[in-house]
Amino acid sequence: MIKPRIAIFDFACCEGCQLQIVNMEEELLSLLEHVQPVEWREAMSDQSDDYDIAIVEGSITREEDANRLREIRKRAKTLIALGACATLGGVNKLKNLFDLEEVKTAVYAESASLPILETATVQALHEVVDVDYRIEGCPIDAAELTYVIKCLLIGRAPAPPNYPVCVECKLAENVCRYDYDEICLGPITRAGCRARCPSNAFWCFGCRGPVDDPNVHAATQVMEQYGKTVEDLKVKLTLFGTQ
Amino acid sequence: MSTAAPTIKTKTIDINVRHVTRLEGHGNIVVRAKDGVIEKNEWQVPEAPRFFEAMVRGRSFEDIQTVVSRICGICSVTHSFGALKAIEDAMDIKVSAQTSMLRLLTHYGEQLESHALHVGYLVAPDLLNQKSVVPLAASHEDLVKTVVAIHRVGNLVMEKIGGRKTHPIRLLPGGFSMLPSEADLRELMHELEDTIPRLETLAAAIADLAGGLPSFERETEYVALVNPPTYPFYEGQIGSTDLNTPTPVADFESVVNEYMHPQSTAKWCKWHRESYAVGALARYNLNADYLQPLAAGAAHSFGLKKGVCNPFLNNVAQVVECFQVVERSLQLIDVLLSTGITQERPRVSPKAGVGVGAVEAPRGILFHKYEFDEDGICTRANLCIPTNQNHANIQLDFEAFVPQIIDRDQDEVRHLMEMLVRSYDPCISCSTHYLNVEFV
Amino acid sequence: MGIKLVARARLDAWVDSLVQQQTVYGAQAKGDRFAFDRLERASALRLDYDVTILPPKKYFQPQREVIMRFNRKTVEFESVIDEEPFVLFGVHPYDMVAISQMDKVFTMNQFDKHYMARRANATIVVSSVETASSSVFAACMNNATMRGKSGHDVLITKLPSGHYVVDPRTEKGDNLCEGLAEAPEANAEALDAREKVLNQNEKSLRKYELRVLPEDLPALLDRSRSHPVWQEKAELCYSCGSCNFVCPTCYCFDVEDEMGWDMETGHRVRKWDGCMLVDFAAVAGGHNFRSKRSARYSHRYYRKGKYSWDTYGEISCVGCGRCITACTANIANPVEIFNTLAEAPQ
Amino acid sequence: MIARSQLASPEAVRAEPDIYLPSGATVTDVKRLTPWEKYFKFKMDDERDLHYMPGQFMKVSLPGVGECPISITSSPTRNSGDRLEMVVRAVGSMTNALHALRPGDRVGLRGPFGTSFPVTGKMRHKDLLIICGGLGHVPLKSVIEYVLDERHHYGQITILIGNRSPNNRLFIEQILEWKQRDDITCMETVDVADPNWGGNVGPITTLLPRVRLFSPDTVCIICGPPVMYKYVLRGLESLKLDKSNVYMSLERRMRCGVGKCGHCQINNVYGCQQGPVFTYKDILEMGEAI
Ligand SMILES: Cc1cc2nc3c(=O)[nH]c(=O)nc-3n(C[C@H](O)[C@H](O)[C@H](O)COP(=O)(O)OP(=O)(O)OC[C@H]3O[C@@H](n4cnc5c(N)ncnc54)[C@H](O)[C@@H]3O)c2cc1C
Ligand code: SF4
Ligand code: SF4
Ligand code: SF4
Repeated sequence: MIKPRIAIFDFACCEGCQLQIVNMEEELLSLLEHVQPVEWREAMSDQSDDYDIAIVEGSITREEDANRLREIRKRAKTLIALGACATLGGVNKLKNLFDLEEVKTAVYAESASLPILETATVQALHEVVDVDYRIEGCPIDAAELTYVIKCLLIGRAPAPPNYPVCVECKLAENVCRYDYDEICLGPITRAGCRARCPSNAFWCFGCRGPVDDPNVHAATQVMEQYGKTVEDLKVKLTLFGTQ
Repeated sequence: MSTAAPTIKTKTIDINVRHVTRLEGHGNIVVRAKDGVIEKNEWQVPEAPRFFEAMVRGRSFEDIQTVVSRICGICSVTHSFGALKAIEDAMDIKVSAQTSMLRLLTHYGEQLESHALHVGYLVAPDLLNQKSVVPLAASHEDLVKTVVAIHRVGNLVMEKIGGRKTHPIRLLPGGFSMLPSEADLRELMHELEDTIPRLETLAAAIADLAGGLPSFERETEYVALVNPPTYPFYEGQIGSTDLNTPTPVADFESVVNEYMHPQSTAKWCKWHRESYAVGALARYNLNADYLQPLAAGAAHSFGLKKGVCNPFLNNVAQVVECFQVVERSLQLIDVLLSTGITQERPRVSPKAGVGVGAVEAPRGILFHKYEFDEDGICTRANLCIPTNQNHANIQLDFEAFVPQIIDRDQDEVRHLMEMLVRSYDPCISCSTHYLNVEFV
Repeated sequence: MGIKLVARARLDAWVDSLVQQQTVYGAQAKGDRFAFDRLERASALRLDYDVTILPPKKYFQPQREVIMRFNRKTVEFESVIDEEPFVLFGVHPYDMVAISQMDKVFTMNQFDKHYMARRANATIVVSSVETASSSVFAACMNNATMRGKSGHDVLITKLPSGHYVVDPRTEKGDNLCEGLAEAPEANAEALDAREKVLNQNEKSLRKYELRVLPEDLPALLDRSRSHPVWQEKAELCYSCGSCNFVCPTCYCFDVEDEMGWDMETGHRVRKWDGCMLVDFAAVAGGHNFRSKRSARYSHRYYRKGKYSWDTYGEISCVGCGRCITACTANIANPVEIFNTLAEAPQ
Repeated sequence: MIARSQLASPEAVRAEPDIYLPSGATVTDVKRLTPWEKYFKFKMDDERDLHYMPGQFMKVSLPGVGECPISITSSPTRNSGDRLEMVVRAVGSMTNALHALRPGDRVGLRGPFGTSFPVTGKMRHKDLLIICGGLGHVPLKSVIEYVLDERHHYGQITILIGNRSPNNRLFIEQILEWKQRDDITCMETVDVADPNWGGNVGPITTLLPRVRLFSPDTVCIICGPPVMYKYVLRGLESLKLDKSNVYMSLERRMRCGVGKCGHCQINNVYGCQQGPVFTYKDILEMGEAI
């Protein structure tokens, strides 16, 4: 079998999702028996314009980045968005809640007008180019990446779950965060993380984005039942780029 | 390796490394020399600015560590701690001794993971003339497997205590959302014990190769947390090799002195000199007296003396610190197991205030400062990350180092400069303040 | 072996010796709630638990279970059957009833070897309920005690005196209780006290009062297809399946192949699935046979109160109340729904 | 229902077969029928006779990709253990992977499963109206071949075949053959014609008025996509057929094929066990079926 050529790229992000690839530890060595990494700036000095699969991390915050992404899209047969910054915009999208100029001055004060600080509305990858597969999460769960890669290796379409985190939360036998008077985004957030946060006694903050058809009506009604407001819910939703 | 000044000055050099590889984040090296005359010699950082300080405004104190952890995947635990300590400072929250110990343990896990990653995956290929760890896995399989095993244990500590390898979940203002079981701690103890011989293997390999490191030295100021008689990562005051008394963390703004440099568009930091350095070497230079026995032994066998000022030796100091954190982790687990884990979950009520948190990231001291209103909503933030503090120092190293090597082959010059940058273990995606740069 | 009267200390010693000899799963504290988990020592066993987050079905049909191994190159398959013997300690009567229903489901028409291998290798100790959970209504479903029921190997009941009546019911149960041979036989007084405990359970395990007889539910549901409650409640439904997963009588599953890193060998796993999930009845091409929330919502109640009755003669809500607690939207209470239906004019 | 004693014995369980374990089979022939459908012929490794009836389906496994239900399109009258035919439309992972198979490749097979059309029962000595929509032609080809091979057992036979376009037609040569036979009536239509199409254009219901039924006792067999049923059943109303004489095959999501996984449930009925073939009467009673 010819090994698919894989390139890994990043845009505005913390590089934590790439780190999960490194964090596969011994398993990474197994992965490398089946794919040929041709570019991965964080880990390798090699560079290449010839690849089958592009794995792209990070969100798009400047026009020059959008152009670079379009180039990558042209070259890659398959483009995978890696992690919340790429799939949703992630925490970077918090910036979109503010006026751009004001954001710059808040951080850089009098230097804010420097051209290097040019910044645009944050976009997820699919808002700029077509994305073939999404690996959700902040950070991603390496198991999902290996699932997608294995699927691609045997020619099967990866099927991300279209059910909420509560499913995996139940399978993990957790106590529901609502029992502790917390707002958990689990009921409307796409599963796949094995309910990481609730399993660690913390609410789900929605880093994987909503399921296909979230019951927003229920979510708002349920807030009332728990003595919370829709505003409380919205503030939580915006954390990882769901607006 | 010779660092004698060049004699033949006929060389033309044009180095333009866009995005130095094997580095967290994006950095450029631009060097232009004609007939031996250096025309341009710059370290630039084109990382897309992310504006975290602006973005956390309006967020509840409960969400801050979740957001700022995302500044950097590699030091997500440190950023969480920076935020938690600042929040606790602002709201007068006291944490239990158990919480402090568990936090410290998590923090050690991150140091181990990050140092193993940096030394083993990113720097080792330089020393072994490979382009990455991928071919190294074939040519030096045992060494790579040793590094992988050390790295895995660092991650395991973060996962078992913080809830995840990257972007910890359980770390909350006031304590932990969930505590490790005693079985978890015992598992960690065994894994950490097994790590010591692995570290010895790694140290021996690095000692063999360290001779290949350039013998470049430049005196500078080193800044790190100090807290005698400990080798601190998590608690302490700000120490400097240029100063006898430490500076309180609350005064960090008078330490970092962020300023605009006329020649560069980056915000730089300086204190008593034109630049200062933070990181493993800075910690070593300030706290070497308080190393644990195995760490001190490793330092000794490397011939690493307090006061050393060769930036390339930062990687050696990182190996020494790996021993340090493993030894200390084992001691902490011992204490925790002998007292037993007490179930506690923090209940924190917000209040208005300003707070500062300082912690040592693997790559140097880090400051977080926040202001909260009475509902615990963040109204202002100022974050100063280690790589920012090193930026001026890297530039000054360039200025001192390039004339020493300008007679070499262009490729060699480029390679040495990349190595110099890499030795700092810069973590540019952290850069909330990077302003740069001309794109050549 | 006869029925024994056992002091707590002796019970603990017995459990400790069982734990030494074999795999024992028992109810234990999990945070502020309870869960079945591998038992390390008797002191961790909580026979006073109210209800476990998940029912013990997870030991017969695990959340994720490998059912076969395969080779992609040779296209060969090999069954994986889990025959490891184990003891399940402290199952409540309503959960035992549910296990007996699962036994029917997995043997009816076609024999499911994977489920049954675990089942046949299990020894089940049922414990009479000591603490009623806040939402239990097992008594309304006639499942508060094991009276007239079977499937369990040992029944233990705590008496007000603090002693336990340990009652082996099968040969397996007898073998398990060998360690109690020295304990005194339960005298008439003790057995009398046990009857009182059971009577009491039949009174108290009804935190909700079902106003229909369980056996009338099929007919009630049959005439309630167009009741507005389905639509009304479904509007608040997240389609999160929590009510399915925590239910001791839900068994639906999905099957998926997983590859090993040699990319040659792999295994087929089956995992829990739930009829409340959006794609449960979706087929290739985008058609979904139960695309409406209300259709999914009502299906669950029909399954519990009518279809199981039609298929194997049982009401498959045993009254554990787990779905009531598990539903974040607070719409999954079977008693509330059935009572609402019963109020409608006929 | 299982006996208690059986429950108690691990040995008894060990002696049972594993209903989920596929048997090996080899692809002996592959043909492309349309841009979307391919025809496959399989041979069971153990050459056993599968004893299936028209309307039943198999679970086809490709290790690593998964398993999916596929109808048997060959007739048992023309079948021995070495000849099992299927037609697969590529719509997703499993079906695309099946399309990649070549003769000599192997698959796993379980089955046959499900109910069948009553070719030896109610259909005997009756007039037959067979309505195939799109991929519904696949299981019904088994029925048609069966009744043609045993022609003398049946009365008048009318076959209606509808497809989206001429491109979608399966088994074109056979259709031609059927049309040419004078002991049966075979009519065809397409929803959308192309320049080469000379036949009827319009949904399959447009053929219904042309159907001449001699007996009110006619048995009707229908298979097609979910949308087709509604219209065809409405169209059939004027023919005044007995609802228990109308048979159809329903598609459902299916995982296990043996009445456990729950996906194919139509109310209390398991589509894989009590179906996929149902009478219209059953279906009306089931409510959510179509
Ligand atoms: C009794 C029976 C007999 C059958 N006979 C035949 C036959 O003879 N020939 C034949 O070709 N087919 C037949 N089928 C249909 C066949 O089983 C399906 O087409 C097949 O299972 C699809 O599997 P796949 O892995 O290729 O598709 P998948 O990869 O599962 O899906 C294919 C497409 O459908 C969509 N999809 C799948 N699942 C979902 C979902 N849960 N939600 C939303 N969209 C979804 C996907 O997005 C994708 O685009 C039969 C089905 C049944 C029940
Ligand atoms: S904790 Fe969150 S994810 Fe888990 S069940 Fe409750 S709402 Fe759902
Ligand atoms: S329907 Fe609810 S109360 Fe009834 S058995 Fe299932 S989980 Fe328990
Ligand atoms: S638990 Fe509640 S919200 Fe979730 S699927 Fe069941 S009824 Fe709907």
